[in-house]
Amino acid sequence: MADPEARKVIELGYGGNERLVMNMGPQHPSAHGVFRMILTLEGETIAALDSVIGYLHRCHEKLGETLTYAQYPSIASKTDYVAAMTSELAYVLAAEKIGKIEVPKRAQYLRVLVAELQRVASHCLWLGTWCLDIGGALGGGATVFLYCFREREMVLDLFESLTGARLLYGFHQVGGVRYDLPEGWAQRCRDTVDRIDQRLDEYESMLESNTAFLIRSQRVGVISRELAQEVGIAGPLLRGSGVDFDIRRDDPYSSYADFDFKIPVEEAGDCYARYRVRMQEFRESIKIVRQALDGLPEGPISSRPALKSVGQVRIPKGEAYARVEGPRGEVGCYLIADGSPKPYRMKWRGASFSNLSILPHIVPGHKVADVVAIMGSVDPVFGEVDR
Amino acid sequence: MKPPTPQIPAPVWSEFKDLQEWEKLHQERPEGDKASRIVESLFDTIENFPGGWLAVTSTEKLFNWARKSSIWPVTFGLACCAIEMMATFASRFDVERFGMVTWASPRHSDLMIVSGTVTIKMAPMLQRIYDQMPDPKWVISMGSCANSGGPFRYGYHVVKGVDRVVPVDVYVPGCPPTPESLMFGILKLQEQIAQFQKTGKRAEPSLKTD
Amino acid sequence: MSRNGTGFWGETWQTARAVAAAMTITLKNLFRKPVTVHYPDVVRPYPDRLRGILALIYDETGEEACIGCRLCEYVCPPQVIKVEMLKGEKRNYAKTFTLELYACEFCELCVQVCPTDAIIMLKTFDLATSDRREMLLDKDRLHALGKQFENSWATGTKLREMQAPPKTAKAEAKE
Amino acid sequence: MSDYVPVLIYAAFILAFAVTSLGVAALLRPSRSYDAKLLNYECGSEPIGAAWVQFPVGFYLVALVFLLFDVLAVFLFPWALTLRDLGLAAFWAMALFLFILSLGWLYAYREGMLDWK
Amino acid sequence: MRDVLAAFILLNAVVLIVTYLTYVERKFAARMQSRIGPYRVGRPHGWLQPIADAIKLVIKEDIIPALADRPVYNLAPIVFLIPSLLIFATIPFAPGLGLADLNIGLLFFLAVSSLEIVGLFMGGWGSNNKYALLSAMRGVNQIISYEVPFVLTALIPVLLAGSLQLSAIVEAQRGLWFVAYPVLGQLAFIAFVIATIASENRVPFDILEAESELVAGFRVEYSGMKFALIQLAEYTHMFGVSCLGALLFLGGWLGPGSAHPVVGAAWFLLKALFIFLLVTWVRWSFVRIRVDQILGLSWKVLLPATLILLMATGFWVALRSGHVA
Amino acid sequence: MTPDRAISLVQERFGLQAAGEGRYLTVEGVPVERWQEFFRFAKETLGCRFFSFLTAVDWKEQGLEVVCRVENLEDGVGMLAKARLAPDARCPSLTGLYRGADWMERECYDMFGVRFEGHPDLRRILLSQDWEGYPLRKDYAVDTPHPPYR
Amino acid sequence: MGLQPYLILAACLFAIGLFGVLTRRNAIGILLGIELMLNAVNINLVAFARYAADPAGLIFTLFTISITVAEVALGLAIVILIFRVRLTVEADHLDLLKG
Amino acid sequence: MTLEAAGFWGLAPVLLASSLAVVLSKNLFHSVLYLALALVATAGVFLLLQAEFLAAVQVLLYAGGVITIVVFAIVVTERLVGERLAQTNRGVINGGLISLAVLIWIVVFIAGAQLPRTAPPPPGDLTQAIGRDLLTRFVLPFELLAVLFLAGLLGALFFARKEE
Ligand code: SF4
Ligand code: SF4
Ligand code: SF4
Repeated sequence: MADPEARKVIELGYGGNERLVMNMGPQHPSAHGVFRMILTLEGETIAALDSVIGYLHRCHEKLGETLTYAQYPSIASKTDYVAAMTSELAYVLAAEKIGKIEVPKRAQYLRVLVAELQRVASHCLWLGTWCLDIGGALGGGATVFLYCFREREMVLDLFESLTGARLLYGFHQVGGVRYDLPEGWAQRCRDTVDRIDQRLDEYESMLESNTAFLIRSQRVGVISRELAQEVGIAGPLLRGSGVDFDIRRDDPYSSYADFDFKIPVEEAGDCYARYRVRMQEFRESIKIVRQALDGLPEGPISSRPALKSVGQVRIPKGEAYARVEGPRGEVGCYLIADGSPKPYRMKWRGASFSNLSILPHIVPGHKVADVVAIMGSVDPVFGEVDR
Repeated sequence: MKPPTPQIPAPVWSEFKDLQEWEKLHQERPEGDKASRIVESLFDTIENFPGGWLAVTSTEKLFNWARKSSIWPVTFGLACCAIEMMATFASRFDVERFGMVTWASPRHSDLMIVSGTVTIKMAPMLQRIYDQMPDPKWVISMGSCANSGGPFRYGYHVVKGVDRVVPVDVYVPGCPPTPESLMFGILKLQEQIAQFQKTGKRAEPSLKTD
Repeated sequence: MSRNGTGFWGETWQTARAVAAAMTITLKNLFRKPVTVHYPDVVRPYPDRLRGILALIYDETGEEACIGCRLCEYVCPPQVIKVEMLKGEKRNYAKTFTLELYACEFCELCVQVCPTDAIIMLKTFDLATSDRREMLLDKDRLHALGKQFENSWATGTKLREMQAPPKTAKAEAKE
Repeated sequence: MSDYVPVLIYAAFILAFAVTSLGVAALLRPSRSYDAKLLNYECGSEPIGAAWVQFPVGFYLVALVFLLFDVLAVFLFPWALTLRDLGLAAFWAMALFLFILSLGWLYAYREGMLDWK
Repeated sequence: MRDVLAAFILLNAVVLIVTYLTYVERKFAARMQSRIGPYRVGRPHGWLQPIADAIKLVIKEDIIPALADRPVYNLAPIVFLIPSLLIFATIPFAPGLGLADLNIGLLFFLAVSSLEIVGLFMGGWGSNNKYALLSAMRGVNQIISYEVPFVLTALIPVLLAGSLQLSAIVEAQRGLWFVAYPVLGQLAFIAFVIATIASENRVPFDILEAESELVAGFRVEYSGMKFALIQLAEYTHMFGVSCLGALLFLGGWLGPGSAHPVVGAAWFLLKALFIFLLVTWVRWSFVRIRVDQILGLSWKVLLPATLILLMATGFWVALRSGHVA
Repeated sequence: MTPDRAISLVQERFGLQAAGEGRYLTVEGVPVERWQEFFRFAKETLGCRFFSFLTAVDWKEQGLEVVCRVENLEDGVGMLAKARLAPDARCPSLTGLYRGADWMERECYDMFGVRFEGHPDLRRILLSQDWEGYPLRKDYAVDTPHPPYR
Repeated sequence: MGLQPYLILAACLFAIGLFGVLTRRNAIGILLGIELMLNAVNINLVAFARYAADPAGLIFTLFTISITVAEVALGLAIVILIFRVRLTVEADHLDLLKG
Repeated sequence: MTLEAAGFWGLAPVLLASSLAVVLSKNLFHSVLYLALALVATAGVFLLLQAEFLAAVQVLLYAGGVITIVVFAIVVTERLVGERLAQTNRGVINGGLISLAVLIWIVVFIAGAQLPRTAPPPPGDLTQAIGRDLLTRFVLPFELLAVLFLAGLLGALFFARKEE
């Protein structure tokens, strides 16, 4: 066998008469990026799964050691590219934590604002792609997908007029943020979230009580509380398994303590529970966005002088682990600074990496079609898995 | 009102190792995809008849029109750019207006949009998928990563440009390129396909001089 | 088949309702105006701050604004800018200025650091090409692009002003 | 039987259509094959193992139940045609037939064969 | 000679209609999704799109995988195409406007369309591809599971009309379309639409080509013209079943002014299009359900339901026959 | 479980100084031999059942250091523990305790070459199986070429 | 057209089926042969019914067709059963009596 | 030549060739496909014999049903790779001789028999007739058939059932 990854599968359980070894990915419509599952099937039932990742390993951690604190945030957004705002935030938070840099209140509120908008955009993408997975590209799934993208575009428009980019923003910097709100942005933002709020009802009425949808998602891919913690999955998955934990509330950063929001928790641990959690998060995020817009203080957006040269940001020796609650869960950045303009070591704790590693534990025993649903409900972003 | 700036020799692309390699690769890339032999010789004969060229060119035109009007891309996302690619396929930008339908299987597709970073682990896979597409086929390299490795081009695990793996027809700049710019690239590709010669030679790129 | 204890008929009823709901939504959307932008015919209005391709501009006097200070070269994360300085009498110039657009990540850092607002971004991306060499922008090309397309809002000065902390904080940070 | 002559001609036309279109395509299309192109598609990876493997028996069981009802359907056709003339007697005859056959369905249902593992 | 001409015209008409049906579906789906759909190829509204697609597929390379079972692989599209086109032989478009109005028209339709399984399986098997094989297995399973309810619902109009001849069935609806029969008609029609969706392999029953799992189903390896033929066959079959629905339940060509064949045919096509769009509408509003659930739905719900429906209709018909035994 | 109690427990059981920053503790210099024992203690006594991440740091001459973070979600106590490795870069595996350690350790092996003893399936995870070298070590240049693609 | 050609055709079919039954190694192959033979029988039945102008023959054929289907199903089920026990469907190896 | 004769001479070779291919084909799956062809051709023969209902039944039941179960039986029993799929025939010569003998015997018998040369005109709508007879004259065999068929299928289901 030429393929070293394949050899392992053979060991895992190939060889039975009724078994078929099937690849899913890396180019697969439902692989959500470049992920390869090697499934061992018994008919339609999965007997074993080996996942192969790393197809998008872009050397983030090594590059992070060669780029300065000023340069890296724009690349940090490329780890979790669906929620670029949060991964940037994790990086700058870590640097600020070591350097004990204060961030002005306005910047903190802006960070919250964009992070929550980003969560809305990211969940839109998740809902769309998930429905695409379970619904088929030539069916209702595609319809929901396109609707979700339509709504996501509105958020992206907001980001575009704020930062000038649609997907990867480079919005945060050590000590604050780089862009202030343009004229009339707040009002547009309000309109947009109102609109999305309405559209959410539409999705829900399309999906929520839909038998076809329910039988595809309920009791599929159940993650127990124990397993969830041991594997270290985070975010909506963790909360879908009944663990009431959210960094925004339990370890608040960037003035999250000022906001009033609920943490949705579902007990069932199946795909449907995760769906419910995310749908409620949508609403909570919109609530936070509104609060942030209402309470946005005036003032500077950065506590440090504007960036003028590459080595301007220096962080004293030290180390810190900073984490934020991204749309996919705990995005953490473990930074070791040695006093130079570049970090000595940087480690990304990608939420998707941990979330994805749940797959081998829950997939076997399901049908092929369920893998797709489970995979979609995990919502991995491969930039973050492979880094 | 160009001011009297000092006359400075324009930099030549050949100073960049990356581009030198690109040129080499570009010259080495395989001959185009041809129509079947019989048709070709048939066309050659027809062309010899008086007025035959008319028939040949109009058939060629028709074929090229069909090719360019129904470019079916294979759904193949690699990284961040793939998200923008999806946005391009979605309602707001709707490339189906150009007649594009995405297909999951490379066997049904004409176009591969390489959207994102090609890593060393991914490159053989990518190549295989490209190989498995039926001729004639095209490749759009979308975004800086696919063009040259982009922000990660100094990384150990990143291929410096997808053109080292498969021949590329159109490069779209951006990180990620906005949907408009991808569509601009697609239009560019359509222009190119319209000139797809019967010999199968792709339209030679020409260095533009401003 | 029954899941929620509603029994067969309850389930059937629920299914029928769901069918109706889903189909109503799609029907509703059938009569909504499509959101599609007819791209090549109609261009979506770009926001002011769009971070498009880069260009060099001339200053008010009509001279090229770049002084070849190489700050942008240093700050660029993927190191796509190469500048050679040409010392002049009154001011300096960039002798050569190349930008490998095919590797740029459009982070706007170079714009931000430029002391003379020489390098800016444009409100367009339409530079797709079939020749990778074309995406190596030299100085002339960059200047030409700056004249060709609409500039976006950001310049170094504006960006720095926007981010500038209040005086006291600045003083503290200087310490 | 002469009714079927046009059908036959039509079938011949369909066949001709399929064959000619394939033939024309064979003439016009390029063909440049190499090993990698002829490899089976499996999402870009090299295929592991063969596709022609043994499947679980559930497939066969469903097909059996299908046969049961296929036979039923076959007898339903003449029944449906003549029910008007024959009246209730025929109805009860078929009802009994149906009842007997549905015992097979019941068995399959009970044994969980319709769950299709 | 007349037959030859008729057959030729029928074939071309069907192929043309079906080609444009793909276009209609694309447009319709696009509008449902806030999009526009084909637009720029042939203005206005991209009406040349199907032609361009067809030409492109003709001049596209055709790959035969090295491991494929070559004869089976090559023949599959043809075997798949023939039944789906052949079903039109017996469909009357208007009174007297049809190729052959067979005595056993409906049975012919059902028998011929059951042959599709063979082509399907040949395609899946011949490709020697895992997705294709799995999809073919699923597909055959699904088709046979839904064939029974399909036949049973199709029998209800037969019971009511007392004939297998499609034109006779239509004529029997002169007073009242079968879909308008109280309760029975509507239920039967709903069951018919469900079975139609399933037999057409549309979402929510499209496990056969479930892209998100099996990439493109049994045709994953097909390219170029063979792929075009398979697509054509699928759409043709879809259209055929829609036509059947129009004949069985919606009164075929009946409608104001239907005495004239052209008007009748127009009515008929309109009704067929209605069913087609109905199915398409359902398709674009739903998510797919899983294989075992699909089969369960068929065997445990749809089959008993249609059986009961059929027997109820039968009882009614028998009661009315007057020969109370 | 309060942070203070956790600090004293660590002190008591392992004689290690746990530096606390709020509710989050850092324990430096866990002896490699007691690595597993330490985490069993963390899981069972401190209730840190949530596995956050595991990685390593290359301190050049001083060798590798393994860093692992676990957390008690109920009480909000986090624990970051570090252990210096001998030059042979061997470390006991935590997979028996935390199933999430599986992929993390594989990644760590992939990037640093730390050999986790007792790991059921120690393969490279991100890079391909035939990769040479351990990229995140400091002596590995970021642009080390890898034929044939560059 | 008389009855004779049909009967001869059926006879040929029967003989071919018999040949298959006798020579196939594979149990499923043997069943295919039997199928052919039964098919020949059906042709005969239909032909006789046609020339006797009696629908009874047709009904009889209908019955045989149905029974054949059941027979094939049963045969294949037995093959599957044997396969499960012996992991082979080669007729040569199927000496059930030898245990 | 009448339509019937033309049809017969067109179909007979197809039927014979495909049946021969069924027994001779090296690949079991191909055999099944040939069988499908043979069955469809048989349906054609039925058509020639004015039994259009039976022809349709033949296609529906055999080509739709039997082929499916045979294919499924193959798929669930064989590791369909390599040699396992390849079919060899044993005792070809003996088998051929025996079948040939049987064939000759039957043909001789047929040749000697007194057979009608022309068919009577078909009596109206045969499908209707079948229905009528089936539900009146043959009601008992009809129900018995159900029992028999059910028994057969239950047996099949029982045998093929997945063992626990
Ligand atoms: S070019 Fe930019 S957006 Fe595209 S893949 Fe690379 S980093 Fe991501
Ligand atoms: S935008 Fe960023 S990547 Fe591009 S040239 Fe400027 S600094 Fe470099
Ligand atoms: S563009 Fe600006 S920063 Fe760059 S060299 Fe010129 S003056 Fe300096």
